[in-house]
Amino acid sequence: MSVEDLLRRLEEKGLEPVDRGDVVSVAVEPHALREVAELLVEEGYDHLASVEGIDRPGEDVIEVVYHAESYSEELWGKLAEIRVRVPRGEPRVPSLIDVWPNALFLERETWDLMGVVFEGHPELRRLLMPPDWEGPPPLRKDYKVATEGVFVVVE
Amino acid sequence: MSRRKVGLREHVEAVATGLKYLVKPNRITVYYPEETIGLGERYRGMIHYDWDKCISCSLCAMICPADAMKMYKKKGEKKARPGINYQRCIFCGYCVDICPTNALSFTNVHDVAYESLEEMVYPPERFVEEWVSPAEKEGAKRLKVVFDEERGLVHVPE
Amino acid sequence: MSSSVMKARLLSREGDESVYEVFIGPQHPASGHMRFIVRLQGDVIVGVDPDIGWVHRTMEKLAETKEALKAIPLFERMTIIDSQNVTIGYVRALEKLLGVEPPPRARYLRTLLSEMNRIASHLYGMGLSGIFVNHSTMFMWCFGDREVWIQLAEELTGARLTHAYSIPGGVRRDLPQGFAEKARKAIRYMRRRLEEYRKIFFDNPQVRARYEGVGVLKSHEARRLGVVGPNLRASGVRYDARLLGDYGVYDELDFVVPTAEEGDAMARLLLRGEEIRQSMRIIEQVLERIPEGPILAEKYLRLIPPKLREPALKEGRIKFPGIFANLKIPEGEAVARAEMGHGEIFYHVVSDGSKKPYRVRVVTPSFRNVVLFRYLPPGHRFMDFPAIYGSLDYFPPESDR
Amino acid sequence: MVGEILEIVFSPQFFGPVVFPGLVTVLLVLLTIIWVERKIAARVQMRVGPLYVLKPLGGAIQMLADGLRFFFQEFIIPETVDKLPFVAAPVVAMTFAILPFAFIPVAPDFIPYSVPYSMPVFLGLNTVIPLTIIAMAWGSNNKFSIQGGIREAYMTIAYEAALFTAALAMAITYGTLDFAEMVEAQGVPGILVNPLSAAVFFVAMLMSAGKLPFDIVEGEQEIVAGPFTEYSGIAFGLTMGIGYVQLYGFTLAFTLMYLSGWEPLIPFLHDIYPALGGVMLFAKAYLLMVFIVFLRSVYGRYRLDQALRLGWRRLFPLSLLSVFFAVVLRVIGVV
Repeated sequence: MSVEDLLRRLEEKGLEPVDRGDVVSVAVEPHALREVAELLVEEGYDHLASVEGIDRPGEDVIEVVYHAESYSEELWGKLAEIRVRVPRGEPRVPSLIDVWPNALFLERETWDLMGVVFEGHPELRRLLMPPDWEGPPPLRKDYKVATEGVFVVVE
Repeated sequence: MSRRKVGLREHVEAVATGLKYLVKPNRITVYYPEETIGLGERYRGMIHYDWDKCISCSLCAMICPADAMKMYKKKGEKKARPGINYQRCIFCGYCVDICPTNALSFTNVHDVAYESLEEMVYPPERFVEEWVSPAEKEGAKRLKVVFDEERGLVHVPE
Repeated sequence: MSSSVMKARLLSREGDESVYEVFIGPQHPASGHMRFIVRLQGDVIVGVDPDIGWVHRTMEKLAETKEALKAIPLFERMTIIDSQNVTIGYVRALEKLLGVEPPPRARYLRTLLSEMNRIASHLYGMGLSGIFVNHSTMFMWCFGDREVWIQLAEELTGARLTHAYSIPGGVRRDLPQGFAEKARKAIRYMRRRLEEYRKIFFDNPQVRARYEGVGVLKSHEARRLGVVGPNLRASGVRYDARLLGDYGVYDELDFVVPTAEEGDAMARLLLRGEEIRQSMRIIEQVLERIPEGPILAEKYLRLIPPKLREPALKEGRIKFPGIFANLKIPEGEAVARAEMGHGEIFYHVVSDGSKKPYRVRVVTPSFRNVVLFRYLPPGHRFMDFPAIYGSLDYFPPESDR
Repeated sequence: MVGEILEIVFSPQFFGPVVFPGLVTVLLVLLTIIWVERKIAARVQMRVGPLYVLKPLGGAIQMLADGLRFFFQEFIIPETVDKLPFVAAPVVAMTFAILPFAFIPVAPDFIPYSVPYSMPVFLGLNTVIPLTIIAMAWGSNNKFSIQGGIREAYMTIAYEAALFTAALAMAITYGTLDFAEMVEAQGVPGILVNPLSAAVFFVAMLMSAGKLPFDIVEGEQEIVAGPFTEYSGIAFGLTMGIGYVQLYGFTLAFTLMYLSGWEPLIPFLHDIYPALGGVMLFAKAYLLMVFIVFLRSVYGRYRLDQALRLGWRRLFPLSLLSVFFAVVLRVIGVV
């Protein structure tokens, strides 16, 4: 269980991990996601700190980013990041709830707010949004928030 | 961390502690509105605007995180002046801290009540008004907060 | 335990007609701003479905619509009782993107306010754990004594709760005159009070009966569920984001991160009391060792017009340089973790080089602890539910964001 | 005519249940003890408590204001409730809470209804109240109420046996089932003769009146207000009062059985009017009540199963032991 082991094993899988100081980042294809996640668990990353979606309408993708964290002292300062790019029209990734049990609410939230479908997740129900919410997921870039200017003209 | 076993002794101890405070209470109540706490000079209360110092740079309106501060521009006039909407203001004090001429400043008045929402919007003309604490206007006694080893906070007349 | 067993315990179960469904909240004396659908068989809980989101504000989206600096007072509103710790992670992430480091004095001041906030936050949590078993004295005492720390924080920052104290590159206010003496008095007072808390609450046999052996979370379960904060450390896992050395001056100070082995509700309560003691130790050391110097990074300090800078430095009140209204965040990504009273908060800030962040991801400690509402109560009696809730120090607006 | 009315009013049969220690005193006790409870809690808890209703006396008539509010507030009867039990149960409960006062002697020759079994009658009438509370819970047709009703049923099982057995021990000690004779038989206060019985009776009494640390039936943090969740207005006022009325009755009984009742009798007051001889009894009972409501600021709430366990594993065996002790005392002829 060390960062070197992790980098070596990821490279053995033909991936290109990048060490950014406090994060080891690795980009994977959706079909390889689960395999890499299991590898991370074996290397001591016992839980997820975050699941998020980054909407990139310019490239027509949604980037799903997982941050795994470890409570083992040797891995404290280093998060493991998995990045998956999925098409914006049909964002589907396999659910990692079997690998990291605490993905339960993190994935559900990402589905709720970003519209990413986690296949195999047992309860993709509304979590933070109202149960009857319709319209684009609020964290997508095409959901606009009204903003105001600085100046008001008065008579 | 180790944990002690508890029994009858602890029952007695708990009741005794309760009785101790029943005999010698440690109250922190301030009888507002008869008394009011005089707040320190650093307190971020209602904001005061100095008409003459303002150079209309609009930095205050630009940095306001809550869209409370707006620059009011009279039709035909060139210079815009800030006005504030206390429905929105969160008293973060960014506008005061960024003001390059100290035209905006904090007061230590915070206990203001309004009868209507419209009253809470201050265009520049009203923004210059001086702030007076309504409780103090009614004759509330000002108290000072003093830290005390025995009692935590003690409120003494200023 | 394999993750499949763990998953089975996590999933919500509807149950058959023998199940008695009780809605705790959103209008209930002990629910907070949320709802629990509690399923009972007789007096025994078979499942709890936490229904959160009643105070959701989509803060991540709002942060994208504002200039980066404006999100600091926004994020404060997730955990208004702990506003320094909740924003310090975001400020650190911005500092990493901007390439600016706070001067030593600012780091000490941040640590000081962080620990004052942590004490206030723990008192809040301990008070709630009192009222959840109807121990109203603990509730009132904690909230009354919390006032001491709020008063201290007000004298430092100018606001009782929403301090907005840390800004990229430093802090906004220097120590006021006579602060150290006041803080030392507050610490001595709190030490005495903790002993009184022990007598009337922690060692009260009634409280022990309600909290001991209830909601036991084992160490390996806590690891796999990604539980954070005192709830994690009470299960025997020594982890604290302060130990990462990413913010503050914790690596220069002498303090202990307490852990407990039992993992039950009582351990979580006792741990909070112990953490208050440690935080007070930290405050004492900070007040002793705080170095002289500027409280804002040189990079921004020299942008303040000189005729404002001198009086501001003398008064200990930083004026913002004009650039703060239009701060461009260099393109890139940064993560930051910080330890709040409730546990670790995680920020991931993505910037595309404009004034507003492209994406801010924030995972709050309460949100990470939500799984425990699924995981811990099944098998317990209905009356244990408030006890478990009370021991977790869960804060709904933080979870809902 | 006036003389006849006065004679009726001041006859023990009327004055006892209606004025002292009955209805009127009950109302006064209700009005004051809740205020005392709130003031004590406030003192311990760094607060002030009720204040602005009659400020010179520290808000002493706060409960009068609250009571008036209850009285004039609309009593909402939801459509889903079973109307007869819902409306009738609080009234029946209050009646059965007041009724036992007819059997409480307040002075040597001031006994409203002199029966040789006043102690069991008193305790027996009190056992009707749980039934009415269960009726309230059932009639309310509310999930929290039904949970509360079930808790009430369980709690009854937890304390009743211990309460009766502890009282039996005293009956054996004094060789009588009558309160008045018990007081007369007490040379040394009963609490010193049989402290075990007194302790059991005290705890069981807390459970019966639903005072902390045993306010399990109301269980605010789990079941809102238990059986009383659906009540509003004056009916809620009644349900809130039941526990205090019961407590008052039990403290009177406790004083009679263990604290030598009205002794020492003040002859001067007793000569003016016999009922005034009960002043000592009332004072002792009131002090005991003050101590019990003070416990609110020391304790939280025990769990239902813990209360049951306490009732059956601790209190009941202890009460049997106290009976045994009483028998021994009688055999060796100490009392």
